Amino acid sequence: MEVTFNQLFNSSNVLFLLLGAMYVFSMHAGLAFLEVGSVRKKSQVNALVKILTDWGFTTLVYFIIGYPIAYGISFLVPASELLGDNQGFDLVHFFFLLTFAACIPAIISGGIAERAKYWPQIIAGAIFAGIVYPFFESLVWGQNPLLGQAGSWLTTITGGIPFHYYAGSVVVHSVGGWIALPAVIILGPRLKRYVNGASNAIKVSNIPFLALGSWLLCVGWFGFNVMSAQDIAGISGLVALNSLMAMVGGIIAALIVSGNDVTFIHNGALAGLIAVCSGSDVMHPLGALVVGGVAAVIFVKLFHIETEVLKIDDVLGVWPLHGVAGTWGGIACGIFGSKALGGLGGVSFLAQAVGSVAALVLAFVCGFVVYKVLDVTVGIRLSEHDEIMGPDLSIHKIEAYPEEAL
Amino acid sequence: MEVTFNQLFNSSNVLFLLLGAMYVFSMHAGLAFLEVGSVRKKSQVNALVKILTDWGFTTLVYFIIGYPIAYGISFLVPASELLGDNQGFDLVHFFFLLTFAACIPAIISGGIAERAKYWPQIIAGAIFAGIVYPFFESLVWGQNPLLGQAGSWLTTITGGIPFHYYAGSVVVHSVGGWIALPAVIILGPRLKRYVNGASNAIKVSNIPFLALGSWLLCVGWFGFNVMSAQDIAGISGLVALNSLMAMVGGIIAALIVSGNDVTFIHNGALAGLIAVCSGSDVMHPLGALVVGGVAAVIFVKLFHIETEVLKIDDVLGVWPLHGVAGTWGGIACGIFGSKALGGLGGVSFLAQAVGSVAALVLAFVCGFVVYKVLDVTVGIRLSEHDEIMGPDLSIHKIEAYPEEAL
Amino acid sequence: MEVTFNQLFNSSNVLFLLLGAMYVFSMHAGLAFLEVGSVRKKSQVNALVKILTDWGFTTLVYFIIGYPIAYGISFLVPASELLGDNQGFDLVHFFFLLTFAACIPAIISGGIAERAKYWPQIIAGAIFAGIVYPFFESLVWGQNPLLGQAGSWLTTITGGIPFHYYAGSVVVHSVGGWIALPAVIILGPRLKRYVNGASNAIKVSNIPFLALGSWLLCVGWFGFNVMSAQDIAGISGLVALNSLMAMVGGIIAALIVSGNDVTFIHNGALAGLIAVCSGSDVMHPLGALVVGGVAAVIFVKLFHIETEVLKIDDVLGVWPLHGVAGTWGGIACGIFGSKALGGLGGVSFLAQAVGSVAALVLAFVCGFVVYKVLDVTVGIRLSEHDEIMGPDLSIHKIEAYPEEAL
Amino acid sequence: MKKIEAIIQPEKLDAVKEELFKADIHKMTVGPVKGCGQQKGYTESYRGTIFQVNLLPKIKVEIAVNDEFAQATVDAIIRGARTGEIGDGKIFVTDLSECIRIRTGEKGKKAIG
Amino acid sequence: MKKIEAIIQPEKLDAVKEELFKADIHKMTVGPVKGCGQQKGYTESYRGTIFQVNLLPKIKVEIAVNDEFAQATVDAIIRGARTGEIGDGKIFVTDLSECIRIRTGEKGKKAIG
Amino acid sequence: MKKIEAIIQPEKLDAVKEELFKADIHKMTVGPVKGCGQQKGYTESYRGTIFQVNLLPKIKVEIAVNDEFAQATVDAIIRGARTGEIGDGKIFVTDLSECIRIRTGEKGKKAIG
Ligand SMILES: Nc1ncnc2c1ncn2[C@@H]1O[C@H](COP(=O)(O)OP(=O)(O)O)[C@@H](O)[C@H]1O
Ligand SMILES: Nc1ncnc2c1ncn2[C@@H]1O[C@H](COP(=O)(O)OP(=O)(O)O)[C@@H](O)[C@H]1O
Ligand SMILES: Nc1ncnc2c1ncn2[C@@H]1O[C@H](COP(=O)(O)OP(=O)(O)O)[C@@H](O)[C@H]1O
Repeated sequence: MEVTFNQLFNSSNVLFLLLGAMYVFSMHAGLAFLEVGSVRKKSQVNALVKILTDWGFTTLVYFIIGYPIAYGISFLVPASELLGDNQGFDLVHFFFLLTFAACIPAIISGGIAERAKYWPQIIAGAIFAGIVYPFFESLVWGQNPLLGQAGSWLTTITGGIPFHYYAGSVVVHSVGGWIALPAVIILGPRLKRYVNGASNAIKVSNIPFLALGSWLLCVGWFGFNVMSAQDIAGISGLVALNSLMAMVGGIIAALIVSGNDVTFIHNGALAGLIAVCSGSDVMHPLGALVVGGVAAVIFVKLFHIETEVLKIDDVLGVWPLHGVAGTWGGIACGIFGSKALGGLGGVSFLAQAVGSVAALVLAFVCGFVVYKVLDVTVGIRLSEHDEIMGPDLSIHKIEAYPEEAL
Repeated sequence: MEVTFNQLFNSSNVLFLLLGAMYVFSMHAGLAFLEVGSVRKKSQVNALVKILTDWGFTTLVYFIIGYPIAYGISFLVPASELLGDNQGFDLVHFFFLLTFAACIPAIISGGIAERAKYWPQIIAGAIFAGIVYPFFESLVWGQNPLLGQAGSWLTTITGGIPFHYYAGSVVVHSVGGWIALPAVIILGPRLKRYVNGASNAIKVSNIPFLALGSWLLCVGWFGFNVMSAQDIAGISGLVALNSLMAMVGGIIAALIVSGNDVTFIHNGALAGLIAVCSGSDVMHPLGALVVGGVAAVIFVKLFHIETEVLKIDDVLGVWPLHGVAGTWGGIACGIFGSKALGGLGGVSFLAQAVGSVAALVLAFVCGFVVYKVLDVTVGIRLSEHDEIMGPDLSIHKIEAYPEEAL
Repeated sequence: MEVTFNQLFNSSNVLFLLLGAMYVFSMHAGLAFLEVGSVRKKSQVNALVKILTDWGFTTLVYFIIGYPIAYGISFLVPASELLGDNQGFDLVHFFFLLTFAACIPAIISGGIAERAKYWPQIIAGAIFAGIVYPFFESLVWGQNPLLGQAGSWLTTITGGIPFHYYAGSVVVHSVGGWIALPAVIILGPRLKRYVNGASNAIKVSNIPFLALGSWLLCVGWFGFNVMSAQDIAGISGLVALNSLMAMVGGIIAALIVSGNDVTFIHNGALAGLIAVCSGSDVMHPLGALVVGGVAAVIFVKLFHIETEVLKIDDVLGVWPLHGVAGTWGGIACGIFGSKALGGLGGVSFLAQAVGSVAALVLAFVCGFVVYKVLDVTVGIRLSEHDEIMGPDLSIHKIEAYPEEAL
Repeated sequence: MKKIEAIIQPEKLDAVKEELFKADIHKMTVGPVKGCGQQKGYTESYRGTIFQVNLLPKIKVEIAVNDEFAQATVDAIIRGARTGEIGDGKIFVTDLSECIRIRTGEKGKKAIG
Repeated sequence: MKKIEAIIQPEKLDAVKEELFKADIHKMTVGPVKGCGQQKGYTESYRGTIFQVNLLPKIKVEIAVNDEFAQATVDAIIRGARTGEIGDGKIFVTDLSECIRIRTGEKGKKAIG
Repeated sequence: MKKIEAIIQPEKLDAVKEELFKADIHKMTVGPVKGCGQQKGYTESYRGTIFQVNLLPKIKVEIAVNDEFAQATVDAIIRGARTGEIGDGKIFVTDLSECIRIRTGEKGKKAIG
């Protein structure tokens, strides 16, 4: 068979995005194990089921509603049309973007763990992944040129420079984290988490599983960021190196600030990776190191303030981790992307600030509305009895280690 | 160094199949952990050893006997000839096909867990991976044009359309699952699994490990299916999307039918992926969704009938999962691949039915003969004492958590 | 956008090395879990923290000091220069080589587990990854042509044939393993490991985690070896097949020699993979099978001699595994790479022996000096009280399963 | 009042529970222990070193009863746990001087059931 | 001397410990057990099969005290463990005939505290 | 008959077993517990919050013996478990009113060994 250059290019492109999609898909396993390790034994099964089934429902809604909203493309045509003349590149493109959308419910999951009802959360996740997220996506990457597109509305006030994003600091992580915040607040803390105004920290169950989750995320993240080029010809080694440096900045900063705390160190790596996404293609590696380090410090400090001072029982700390570190990443891109700091330039601080704040406001408001409505209608919280039994037994009728039950 | 187009094409091709082989290899880790989680603590070590050493022996027999049977190619020539002029593409091709062959003993392993002797099973696995499977492979993909090849015998009765396969629903999964059925029957149930005719279900040990196994399989499956193109120029985004949709169909169907049972949900994803393999390149994504969903329902219902009504102690449910869902996948390709249902067409229901049934008959008969002979000669079952001690202690002289032994 | 051949080639190259780097990065998770499973419960957290933070510090020192030493390239220039005109290929090249350098402290970690202080080990790791390893690297692969480069000094005594290496049997594994030996000796055995001259083996905690670590390493190793081509146009299917065969040789030899011992089988696979690295591009697959099998036998026997006869408490057996099997691999390349044994030829036994011995001498001496100096200055061993409490509690103030603490 | 402590084979717990329920004894406390007795242990081997393991997994069942139920309890346990093979276990009986129900503060005979 | 054995709800361990410390009782031995009593169990379902689980997780606290401290100990446990709901647990008291401190070889009253 | 219960340091179990075997005592039941006494606990910290942990891992060894063996058993345990440091543990002795071998139904002195 004679293979043409075009064929090879298209094939390489399909492979490229497929690998990206597979890596980000494997990150969902990472999110699952991060949650398994960070909750009590009686909530481990629930963590696993939530992540996998949220993935399932997100696929359906994003396929049918979300993707058309974001990009105006529908898949309800015969398979031959779907394939197109580029070996089905559009289909792996969908798969890749889906893996981002599916992060939204998976991020929220970690905040509301151990006490949320199952089905209301599935509904909420479907609304976010099917409508809210694709809508914001459309404003940044998609068919409604408001923020991120060349020539979008934002460029009219920033001297022509749109909101710069590479991978998803803002679009994925900060949106997920800022939706989770109202969810956690409306849900309220786990029973006995705060007793008479005093904090009574609840211990995590399994550090090795938590670390496994973190490793799956760290490895997959290079797919998340590098494959965000969305076209193999746009691949950039700088994106890979910056991701690495930000992760390392996060690891070392968390180590120092937390006094060698294993959970903070493994989450610090993630904070760095979350923050670097947006500007990973324009910053200098040393800039990325700083951005990642700052993100980890933000996470360590803010998690303490959130859970100990503000008494918000955000189990995995998803608001400081994904929400605030994501926002920081969006803004940092406007700082460290500049030529003055060794970056490639072409970014506007104003554009980054506007885009990042727009995302958090949209996310917080939508999150608040959706959870408030669900709370007053169907209720989003397990009964006290079910929470004491644990979601594993009360929802799934099984324990994580069934053989141990007598 | 000047690089030519041909060099880049060959290189990309080697990389493509290598990645496929690596993903399917990692699925064996998935099969190992799926079994670790699904057996009792006293059989976890055995699960791990079986999968890894079966892999070793399969590599040897497939290298020396199997591959020559299937494709008429021998590797007993100097390394320089092996390399060829395409950078050793044939060698990664062998690696990729090996990862399929090695699934056969790994699938059976899950059915006969906790009570089978070690060496007889190694011998059985070597026979299947070295002779039975390659022989069937030769009829479908290889040098004996009976079913799957253009112009094979089957095309004479189906109006020219051969048995359509893409990846291994039928060739790998249904063959593995249908070999396992007689093995499980001849071996008999675990001690006290059925007491006076009443079922006495034995609890699994570790849901997180079971889920880890399922995740490894789900991620790797995209390599299993997409790299089944066996040539980068043949890559198809449709295969990826259909795999995704079938997996999601399996997750959601299992969730609903099983009443939110974590083991069924994680296995439901696998049922969907097993069923979609054959027709993943010709079906419409919504067709794949249905195929996957049906596969999961088959698995959930048939597992119950098998283990509770027929009282066949198939520990991981490998017959309904790999066997029957695989057969369903082979047949479903003949239905949902048709243009009428949005597919690409070019498939024949008759060809699919004949091919799928041929596989199950061959597998069942060979499985029965091999295990019966082994049973009456060397014996395939642990002594009662060894089974009570558990295979970990009686075969491997160690427990899964040695520090806990006093 | 019109894409040129050059663009596609550069892009494919960046992708190729990035994948390699990601696989080797994931092997560090493998090293972490191998250690988690092989130590007692009270040292699991420490294992996880050591591997992840060693990675962080290694990245920094290799970026700033090591890479310039090895290759004379500095990254302290603006991002635009870093990118170059090949889409940042040099940056992923750095990432890939870093993943090798970072193996050094990660290998040592397994030998000194359960009783070493945290910070002195971080310092030692930084010295090795920042100076010692890059210096040796420069002699083999880098800017100081002593051993491995065409035309290097060694070729003057071997008839023009330099020290052949492909991936890192010698440069990475044997250097790591031979540095670890003096570290383990200076540190001394764990408390009560040898009582009145009698060996009192300490049991491992968790076989499934140990096996998970081994699987992560086995899968990633195909990236370690194949991507060592460092250029997609140099990819070789033979490297993949030889890696496979050596791994299988290691599995089967360990199975037989150890009497079906699960820890030896999972480490035997690694011994095979370590030994094959150097000559994986020149040996015949059957040669690789033998090389891997011999490596596993070396490991099984030597581990026994080391820990039972010589009473060196090398917890994970890193000296026989990485050190000696690595040296064996370097030498074996000079034997099995020859045309007489079906290999591709072009290797010199003398060159291999000299290069392999040079590596072990350098490593042992540097390891001895660094650990001796640290020992007499800051001290490298935990206090007896801290060791009894376990490093998890005494260093990290947390247990691996915090919920279980009452 | 008596406290009855039985050490049984783990796989016999279900049968013992069943016999106890049949004998109308519904309250008990159960925990995993390891034991050694006439039943000999096994050897483990790890990385070539052989370990003698002589503590085997057992289940301890504790039941507090009024004196008149003691015999019935012992009998039920024996019915459930006996296989006739070494390792079946032992039953130990001690005097209980007081029993208090935490919920109500009730004491003695009334509290036990 | 008395040996006091209390079976309590797991989530009450902290409160019980606190009450005991307040009552100046600082020595105890604690372990996880499973129990059944008036509190009913739950059903698990695994792959479609339903299991009746009637043993629920409990904590056993054991405290050896001199006779004059027995009542105070029982009272402290009750204060910490009582919710008034089924499942609160039981306290069992037995006579202790001897107590020895391993470290010093001291016996009886002097050894217990 | 006596029931001897010893709470010892986990790392002393092997030495205690050895001393017991030397003293011809071969039957025992062993389990993991947590204890607090004079030995002070430790602090854990998780995500910046500090926890006081005051229950340390211990091993409980239970041995039922005929009266004439009680002293020898206690002595053997002390020989195996004593280090002279705080945390060595305690031995508690109670009277045993009955002992039954499940396998044979034998009772009392004959059943215990
Ligand atoms: N004297 C004893 N003291 C403490 N535990 C005992 C004693 N005798 C037996 N046991 C417990 O009972 C279990 C079964 O004892 P074993 O002698 O093996 O059974 P059998 O009496 O049926 O031969 C032992 O493993 C141990 O846990
Ligand atoms: N007679 C008994 N013998 C042994 N354990 C008992 C007995 N009665 C209660 N228990 C233990 O106490 C726990 C609580 O008992 P339960 O009857 O549920 O509480 P309450 O007395 O508050 O209703 C049980 O799960 C069991 O472990
Ligand atoms: N009065 C007691 N009641 C119950 N358990 C006790 C008592 N005294 C000691 N223990 C147990 O013995 C263990 C060791 O006690 P500790 O006072 O630390 O040792 P030592 O007596 O050697 O100083 C404790 O952790 C606890 O488990």
